[in-house]
Amino acid sequence: MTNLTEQQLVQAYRRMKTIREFEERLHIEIATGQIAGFTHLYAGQEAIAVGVCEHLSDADSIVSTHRGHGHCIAKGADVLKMMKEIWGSTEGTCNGKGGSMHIAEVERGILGANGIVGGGPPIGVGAALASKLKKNNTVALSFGGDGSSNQGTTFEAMNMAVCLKVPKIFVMENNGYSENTGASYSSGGIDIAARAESFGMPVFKADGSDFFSVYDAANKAIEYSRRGDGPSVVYATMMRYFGHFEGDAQLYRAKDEVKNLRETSDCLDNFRTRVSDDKLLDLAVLDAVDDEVLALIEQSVQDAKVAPRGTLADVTKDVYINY
Amino acid sequence: MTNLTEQQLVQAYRRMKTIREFEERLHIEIATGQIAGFTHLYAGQEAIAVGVCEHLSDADSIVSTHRGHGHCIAKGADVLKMMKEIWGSTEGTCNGKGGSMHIAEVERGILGANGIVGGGPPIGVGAALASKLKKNNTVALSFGGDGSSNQGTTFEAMNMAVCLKVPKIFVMENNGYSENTGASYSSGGIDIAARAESFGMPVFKADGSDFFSVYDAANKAIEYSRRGDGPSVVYATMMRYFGHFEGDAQLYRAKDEVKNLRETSDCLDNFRTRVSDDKLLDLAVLDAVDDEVLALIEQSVQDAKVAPRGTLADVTKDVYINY
Amino acid sequence: MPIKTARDALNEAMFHEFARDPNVFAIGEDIAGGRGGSSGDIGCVGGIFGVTKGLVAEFGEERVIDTPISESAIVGAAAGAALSGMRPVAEIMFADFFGVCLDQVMNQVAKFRYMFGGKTKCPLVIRCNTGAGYSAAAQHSQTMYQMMTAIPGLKVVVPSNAYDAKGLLISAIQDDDPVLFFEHKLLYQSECEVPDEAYAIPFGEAAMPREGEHCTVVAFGQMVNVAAQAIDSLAAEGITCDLIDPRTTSPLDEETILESVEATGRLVVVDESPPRCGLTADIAGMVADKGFSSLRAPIKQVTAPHSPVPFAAELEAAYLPKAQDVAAAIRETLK
Amino acid sequence: MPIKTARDALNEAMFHEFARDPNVFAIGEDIAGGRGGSSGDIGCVGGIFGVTKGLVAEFGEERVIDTPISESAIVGAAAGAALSGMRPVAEIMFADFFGVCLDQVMNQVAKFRYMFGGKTKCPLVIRCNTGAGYSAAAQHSQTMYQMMTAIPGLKVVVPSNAYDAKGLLISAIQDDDPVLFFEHKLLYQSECEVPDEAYAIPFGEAAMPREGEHCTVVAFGQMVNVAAQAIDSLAAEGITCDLIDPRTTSPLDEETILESVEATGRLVVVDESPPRCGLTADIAGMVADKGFSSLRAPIKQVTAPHSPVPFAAELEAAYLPKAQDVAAAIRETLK
Ligand SMILES: Cc1ncc(C[n+]2csc(CCOP(=O)(O)OP(=O)(O)O)c2C)c(N)n1
Ligand SMILES: Cc1ncc(C[n+]2csc(CCOP(=O)(O)OP(=O)(O)O)c2C)c(N)n1
Ligand SMILES: [Mg+2]
Ligand SMILES: [Mg+2]
Repeated sequence: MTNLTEQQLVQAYRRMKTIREFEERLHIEIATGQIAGFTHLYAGQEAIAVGVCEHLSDADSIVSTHRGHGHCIAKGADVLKMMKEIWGSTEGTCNGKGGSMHIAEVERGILGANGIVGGGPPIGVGAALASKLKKNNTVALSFGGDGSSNQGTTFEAMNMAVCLKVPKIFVMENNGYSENTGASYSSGGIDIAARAESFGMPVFKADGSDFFSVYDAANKAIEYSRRGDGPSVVYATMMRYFGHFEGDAQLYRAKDEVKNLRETSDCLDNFRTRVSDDKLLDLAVLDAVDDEVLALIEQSVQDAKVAPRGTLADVTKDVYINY
Repeated sequence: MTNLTEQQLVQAYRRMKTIREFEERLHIEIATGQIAGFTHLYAGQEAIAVGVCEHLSDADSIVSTHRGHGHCIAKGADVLKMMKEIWGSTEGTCNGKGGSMHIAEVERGILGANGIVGGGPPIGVGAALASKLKKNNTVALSFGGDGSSNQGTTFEAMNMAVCLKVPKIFVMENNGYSENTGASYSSGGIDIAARAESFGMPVFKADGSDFFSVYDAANKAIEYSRRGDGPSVVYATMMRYFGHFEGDAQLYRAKDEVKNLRETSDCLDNFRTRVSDDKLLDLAVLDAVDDEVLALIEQSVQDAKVAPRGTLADVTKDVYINY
Repeated sequence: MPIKTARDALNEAMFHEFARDPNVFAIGEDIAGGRGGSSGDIGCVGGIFGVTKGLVAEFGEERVIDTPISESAIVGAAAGAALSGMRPVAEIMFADFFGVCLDQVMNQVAKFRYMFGGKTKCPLVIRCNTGAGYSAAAQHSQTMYQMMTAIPGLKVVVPSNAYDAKGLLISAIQDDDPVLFFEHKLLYQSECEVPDEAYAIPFGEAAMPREGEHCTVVAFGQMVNVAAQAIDSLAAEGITCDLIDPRTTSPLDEETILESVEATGRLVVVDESPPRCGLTADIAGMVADKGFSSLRAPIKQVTAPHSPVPFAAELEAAYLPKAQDVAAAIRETLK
Repeated sequence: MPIKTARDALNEAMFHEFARDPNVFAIGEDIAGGRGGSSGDIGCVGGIFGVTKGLVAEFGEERVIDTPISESAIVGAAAGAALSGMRPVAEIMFADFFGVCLDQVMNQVAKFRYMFGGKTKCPLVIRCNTGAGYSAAAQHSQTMYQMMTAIPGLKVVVPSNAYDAKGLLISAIQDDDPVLFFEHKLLYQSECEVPDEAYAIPFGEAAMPREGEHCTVVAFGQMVNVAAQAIDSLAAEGITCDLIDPRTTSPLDEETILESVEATGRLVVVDESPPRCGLTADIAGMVADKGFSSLRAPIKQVTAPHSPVPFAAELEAAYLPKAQDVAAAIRETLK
């Protein structure tokens, strides 16, 4: 039923769990007022980021969104540095310059979270174009939400990718909302995956609460693009567990929406059920992973709290390479 | 076979012929070096502008493109003033401030030619939104070429029109080229009408060399939007007779492309054949129109050549209403 | 007079103008909020800083229009509606997002009247939040109003307090030219006395929240408050200053600035934008020409550095001009 | 040395860099031309002003990439490729079209390195034509480089002659930071001596095409030639001037300007952008601070008016700063 090795399964679970705990902990820490800025939590949608990124190596690239923690962790970003970045330390991923919305590890193929909705897809086309020109068999992905599918830049990127026939995968994450507005309203009730299809790209749909569903869809899309057939699309649906950003009162959501999601559509639960039903893994292995992840997150927060902060001299550093 | 009155048929022919002669004459005049700037001629595509605009009153609006003469004349713009504008006179449509790419008569529902590819569709959504809010039963149209269908703003406008359910008609004119690039290349060989369809809008297709075909398609689209069902699309194909702009060497076109078009797909010829075959009009009536149009164009050029030009004092006028 | 936050003052201005003129409507992302949501609670947001709160309940869904994330289409929709006789108030959530809709602002809205030979008008307002101070990082903290001031055809408003915010927004909505209205993130919570009734503050007339004799200080938006703090701190040293808040950067009240410099002979200009091609240079350059003969010292500009806005709170604080920077610049001019 | 047009000089620069570095590629609308056309003549255009002519024949279709009309995707594609180790040279046909792709330029390209903590680079060039003089009207005649100079993270190049154009474009392509390269429409046909071989002109080093004693004139791009004409015309009156062509507006060679003003005591700044928040104010403001003690007269700015660019040839000519305007400003400083 699945051709994933045990090691791969454990890694997938570990990454989903790491994202989950990273976000759950941030939710708590942010409430204490220690973390500045806008933080958009990904919890709930972990299966999408991980289901997609498990197909990638460091040589492949992703471009993420404002809701980027999940994508970055799934692509292998350094969690300790990420936490420090979010706390604003000079030891963070971006030396405290970027924060939650701009986590990037370019040498690991993470071309940045992105605070501009629709900012990422054109950049992903460029990374894919580099793959094509270098003929190095890599692919590039960009993530985007239902909301971002209304931004003109997303369409331009899709058409450009088709025109230039680059190995680009558009991951469309429909989580039902763009900020406080329902996805169905924003698109006049019309299926947003159809937009991608209208450019002639194959669209592979997945249940975003099910790692295996996403993994399979992503496999097809990435294989299609990697073998040189041009861009493709992964379309996955799953709602977020938290507000649009931390501080969002979520009055646009029905009272029990998240409670129900957590009970019936949790990707970690689904994963555990599946691997146990299909006897793919011993659940005790995953319990051990849970402990390790919790310890890692605890450490990351302890480290971040005491990590050094920048000073005036740092402000004007790294605007240019030379000037 | 057609429910157009004789008077309507003559008016349609007159407008197509006026556009044609306006453009043919400009082609000659521009070659003499008297006219400054970039001029994009519409000749060949007349049936599209006229077939669409014959359904409109002054209270309906259009937003045009860089290739705007045809749309403006079809919507009833003052031809004498247009010619003066293109010559740069203060008696021109825009007092010499706009030129060919910015002809506008807002009180007649002409919200401007537009030098920015994709600039018009969002503006058309706004005009349609005004129709909806005022409940005055008017509609708004924007024209756009195959090239403009790749600009993000066009997609945003389509989605916004669907979301707000405004009486907006998108007229997509596929003339096979955006500047020196073939339409099939720019869209990766994929049907550009499908894009509009993917937003859930009905698309009515037409042969852009046949007034009656366009008239019928536009009728359906405009009726659909006017009765409150939301935005719709007219998709018409027909190539231009001249270069992208006057001065274009057209090396991207096969040698006989235009010659063949003129011989086999001319909208004026097609119109004459149809009205004569179907006994809708006496061709002598159209011959008389031809004479009138030629006289009008001749007059417009003579007037334009001697019309007054602006001075320094005009430069800073009309930037603001008050400042 | 009642004390109100600028958020409430702006909200009142919207209510006044919506009630006065049925052609006024608002359009933007989440300016009502909740459409298509599972709770059905439409109007639950009122814009991310609450400026349009309550409008939809009072004036109905047709006049308070939530949109997809499509800034070009938002501005375009406002533009087309304005050409068609309406008076839209569009909201672009963050000033930084002019990046995705500059064409509509710069090449369309700003130029219609001119390109069309003065035969039309485009009366719209685009509101947005501006500036740093929220650790919102490089893509959500820019000022942008300096770039917009460079564009002929636009009027640009940068209020520094709740009272002005209300009166200037009312003027903006009543103005027949396109107006960009920049609300600083730190402005929303700032409070002062604000009348309940409607009032209009004319464009191109500076305010002078401090008067003094030693130096003229011109500051924009949030920096007016920083400069005021600096000036107040200098009283102990016997230094007093004129503080000029232009309120609108386009049109600009040159006269008030020049008159003040004529009296003080010294000028410090303060803005939180980076230094290049900004408003501080704009004012300095203007005075170095028209007020040259009055000048008794170098004109000092206090700005952010030539760098994007950093995320970390410590770095952002270091990035922003502070009262001590302004005080130091004033002292410099008196050396 | 051979005489060449700037168009040819720029074309040579492209050929040199394409040959030198296989990671260099070009992307834009019709930079080859003819793709998808019925003649099959690919490469028939070479950019609307011919700067990329012949590249596709020499270096192949993979390295000379025509695109749909999608400026955001063009800049985005260049950006992503640059982050991935390539050296793209993108063409945005007219500078005015930064309106439809400003986000990618301002919020992405300019800020990557900073936002990512200095751990990456984005070596790309965006070429575009700029300026008025073609009766191309309000949406195809803007300068835009003043607005781009305001954006930290970008380097901005504004060549005034064929020799500089070549050397600066070579530097731009070799630079590790993002560079915007503005080619004036009237520059393309202008001629001077240009070596056949490759050479690089460093950024941030002004040229001084005229030297004199009475006044310092700083001018940008095409206006360097207008200013030179003005200065030459004043020789008859016994007036001589330093003429400074900064060549790059970011970085800016402040030193050369300040040294000159120290000697002359007078400054005129010339640019064809409108007056507000532009480069003339930028230079004037800088000198009114750092060069204040040298100044013996008001600093004069010669600019276009605060208006869009009009279409009609007569109006456009009236709009643009002319040699006599510059001469008048110089005389003013000597009163
Ligand atoms: C150009 C732009 N417009 C608006 C915003 C403000 N904004 C940030 S996230 C967001 C909603 C995005 O929705 P979606 O793409 O569905 O992603 P999600 O938040 O659901 O993950 C909005 C409107 C922005 N950051 N950029
Ligand atoms: C944003 C923008 N990009 C590029 C151009 C340059 N340009 C003018 S017309 C044109 C081609 C337009 O093609 P299409 O939409 O098919 O219209 P057509 O010219 O065929 O009528 C281009 C690229 C422009 N004016 N605006
Ligand atoms: Mg979403
Ligand atoms: Mg076309």
